[in-house]
Amino acid sequence: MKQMILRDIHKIYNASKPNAFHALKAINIEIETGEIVILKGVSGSGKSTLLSLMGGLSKPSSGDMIVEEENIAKLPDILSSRYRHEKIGFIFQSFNLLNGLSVEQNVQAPLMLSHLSHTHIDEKVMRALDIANIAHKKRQRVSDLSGGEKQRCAIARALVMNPPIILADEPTANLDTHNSRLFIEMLDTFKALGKTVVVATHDVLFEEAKAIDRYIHMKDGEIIP
Amino acid sequence: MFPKNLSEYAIVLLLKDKADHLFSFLIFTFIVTLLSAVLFVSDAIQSDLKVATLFQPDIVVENTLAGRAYTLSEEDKEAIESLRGVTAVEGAVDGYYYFAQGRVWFHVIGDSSLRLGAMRVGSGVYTAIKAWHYEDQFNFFTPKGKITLNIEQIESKATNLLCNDVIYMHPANARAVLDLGMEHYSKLYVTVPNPNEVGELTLKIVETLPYVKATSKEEILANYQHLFYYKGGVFMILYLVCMVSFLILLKNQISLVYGEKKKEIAILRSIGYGIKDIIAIKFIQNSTVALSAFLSGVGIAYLYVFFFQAPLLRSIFLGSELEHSVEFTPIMDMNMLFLLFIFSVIPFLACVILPSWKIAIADMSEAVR
Amino acid sequence: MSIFLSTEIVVFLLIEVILLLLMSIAQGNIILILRRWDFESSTALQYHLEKKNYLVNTILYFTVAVKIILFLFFILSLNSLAGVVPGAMCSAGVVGANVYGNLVLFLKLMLIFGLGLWFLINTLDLTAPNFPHLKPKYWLFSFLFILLCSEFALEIIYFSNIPLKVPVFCCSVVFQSPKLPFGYTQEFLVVVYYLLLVSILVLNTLKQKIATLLCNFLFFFVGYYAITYFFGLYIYEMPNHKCPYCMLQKEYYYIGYFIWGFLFLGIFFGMMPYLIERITGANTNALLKYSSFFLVLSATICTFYFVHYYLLTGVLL
Amino acid sequence: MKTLRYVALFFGLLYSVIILHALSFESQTKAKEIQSLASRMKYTELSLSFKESAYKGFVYVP
Repeated sequence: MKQMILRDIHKIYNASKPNAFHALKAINIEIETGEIVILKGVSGSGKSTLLSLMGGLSKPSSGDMIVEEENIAKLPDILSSRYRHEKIGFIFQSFNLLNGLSVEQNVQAPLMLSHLSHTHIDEKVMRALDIANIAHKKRQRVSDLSGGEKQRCAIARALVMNPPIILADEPTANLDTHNSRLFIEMLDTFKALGKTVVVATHDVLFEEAKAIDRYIHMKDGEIIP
Repeated sequence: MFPKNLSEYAIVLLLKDKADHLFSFLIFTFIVTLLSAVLFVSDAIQSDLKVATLFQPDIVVENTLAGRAYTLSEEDKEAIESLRGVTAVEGAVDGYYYFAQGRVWFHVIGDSSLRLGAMRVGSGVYTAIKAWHYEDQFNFFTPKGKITLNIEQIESKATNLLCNDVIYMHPANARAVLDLGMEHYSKLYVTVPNPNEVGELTLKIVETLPYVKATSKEEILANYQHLFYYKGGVFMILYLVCMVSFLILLKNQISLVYGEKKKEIAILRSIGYGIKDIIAIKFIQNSTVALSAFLSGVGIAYLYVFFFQAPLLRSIFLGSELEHSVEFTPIMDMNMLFLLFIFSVIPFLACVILPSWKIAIADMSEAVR
Repeated sequence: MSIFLSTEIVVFLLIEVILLLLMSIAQGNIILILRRWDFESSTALQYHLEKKNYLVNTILYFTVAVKIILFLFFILSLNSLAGVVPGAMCSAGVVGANVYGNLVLFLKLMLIFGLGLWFLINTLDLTAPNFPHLKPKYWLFSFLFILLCSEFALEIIYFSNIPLKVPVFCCSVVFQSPKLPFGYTQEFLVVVYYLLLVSILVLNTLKQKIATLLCNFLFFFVGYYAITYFFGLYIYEMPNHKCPYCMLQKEYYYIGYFIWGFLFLGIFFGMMPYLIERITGANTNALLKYSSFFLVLSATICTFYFVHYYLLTGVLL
Repeated sequence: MKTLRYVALFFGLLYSVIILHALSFESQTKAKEIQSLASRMKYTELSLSFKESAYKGFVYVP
């Protein structure tokens, strides 16, 4: 069953102005449910732009993106935020955590939009923390954590809503090799959980990961076969 | 109406960046405290005055030739009594005695309900003379020699507002102390049964005795009301303070849109918070700040005025040299508080709408990268 | 001192100015949205309009809520103005100080109804994600916006023409019995009042929206005259004290707020279902329940005073 | 809702202290005393810090 279909996607930054930049040209991708895909390519090849389109963070200039039979290319904010909230778990290069808050409060953030009772929320948060094995640092403020721990907190936050799709943008760029390997092992847990994962990276460590099903190479906004 | 979890998280976020909101919270609380403290004090005094002026004579006649106080003679009294519409004229003896050792003036008032040789003293007077070891007697030094009167009773603290610096004694003693002749009066209290004629009679009295100043009851009450009519003036002046501080709040809120806050909002948007949710969070945060600022402002003002007797503010209202322990009766004028609420919380929230919206729709894809 | 110096009026007008400013910002965006709104299109302009739509929504939610609070505050300040305006014992004198008074009050009431209608349509509009009723909603607001501006202008004229030196007539003069329109006698008025009330209740249960709209509109006037000229006497327990405002004061335990409040709420919920259905086609029969509830509540309070007085004294005023 | 409850509790406490203080203040006795004084004195003036201006002009010329 197709998790996500991208048909003829174009992205042009500041389209009408003279410094128009054609970031993505005619992208066509189909991703199966539970597939783990790596977007390889040098920085500036449009990997991050494609990922932000997939995550509903920004909108394509043209083309369609079908996720679970719904075209998310042209959604108003209400629907695109709901899509991000329920369908997408994003892991950023710079972790993007709320520094002033504790790990638990950060991971709770997505659940606060729902009307669940406290016990439900705590239960879900604990489950996500356990999967990302950062539960022992639950009370600690995020700013006092190490790089690896911050990454695991970001992973927990991405998992807390149990979304079908996980997107990771250069997840290992700020990590040392030990934590990078840990992240790669995390891909196995994602596979076990049946998540569809798309990782944009140019880190060689990903070569030897077993869990990866497909590599997509990108260059100057195009997919090279 | 607001989802429970979202408002809880809004408060968590509010407490996280306390620094920004603290600034607007303190300004807001200060304004509300200042405004309500002034209102409480002026209301408290007004309510005491309302009771004190129940038995105010209809017309008070004083002899003020060339702006200086002179006595009124028996003829003046008879002249006024002869006027139609006047039922009774009562002469009163009062004046000021300079207590040289204490270097302070006492207000001596004749009170026929006292027996000769006895006097009643205001608590302010008592503390002043106690400093010079006058326990139950007090000597008045007059040109004609020393007069000693024994203190029969000290007026209760409750009536301090009216008699803190006053000594009541039998009119005869008062005349001796103030060196007044038997048929001289310092004030004449004229009672006029028909209130409509009071205005006419004051004019008639002034015509018959040109050197005299006659003030009707209405004027006296109006003077008191005007003396403490701080509501109008206060609001006009302090509204400017409000406007200035709200502009500061506005700048403070707008500065939120840039820098660190923008990134945080972008992070929240990236994990699924819609524009509507961000606006809701901002609204909850600001209304909690505004409401708690208003409530604590009024609370602090109440404690300041009725618990600690408004230490600084009282001197603006009562202007005291002598230790002036007037106790303010606690009065909460609900209309004024409702007016104050509308007047401060609503402009504050109105000022916050635009910045909140601006921060909510800021483009997130760059900020999140 | 001129009327503008009294604190209530100063504060009231300044808040009105703030609201008007906010609403004109919203109106500016509404005009833009009305002209270029096309939900299906995916141009950058459409996304920009959506973002502006949130601003308009926030502002209008805020202003509608504050407008209702301000209406209450307007009544309160009219009461307190009675002390300043010579000859006025209650807000009837203040309102009757010049011809604009009643006009302002009537316009304010109509606006509260209009904004209430807008508020209901807006909540309906927000439930569906693609803003189905956006265009009618904003056309309605644009119409209300013109009324709001005229209301503000009227208020300024009204307040500046309040005579502070010349004593004004208050309720005993303004509301004499011969003033009853169309030659109503009191008994006839009461009969019409109860008949109309019962018919509205019946229509509400039968969900006849258009009929209950008309009855409620009629009930608005009948209710006003019945309360002022008949039930009011039993609240004040005086045969000639016919005043709709005096019952708002402290000595009658602010009962006026409840009587008038429930009456207006009942009529509001009675008139809204038909209008909402015509504008948005949504079914809002639930509101009719509230209408009957509030009308019955207001009627019970009035009848309680009437019965209580009659049982006590056995005399009909 | 934990923090909101603490804030609500704080204000509840603050205002109950205020209401208690307001009720405990025997304003009735104070009003009665002022009234008794006023009934004896009739013309009552505020003893506002001895009103310096009044003294300077207050000289009894025999």
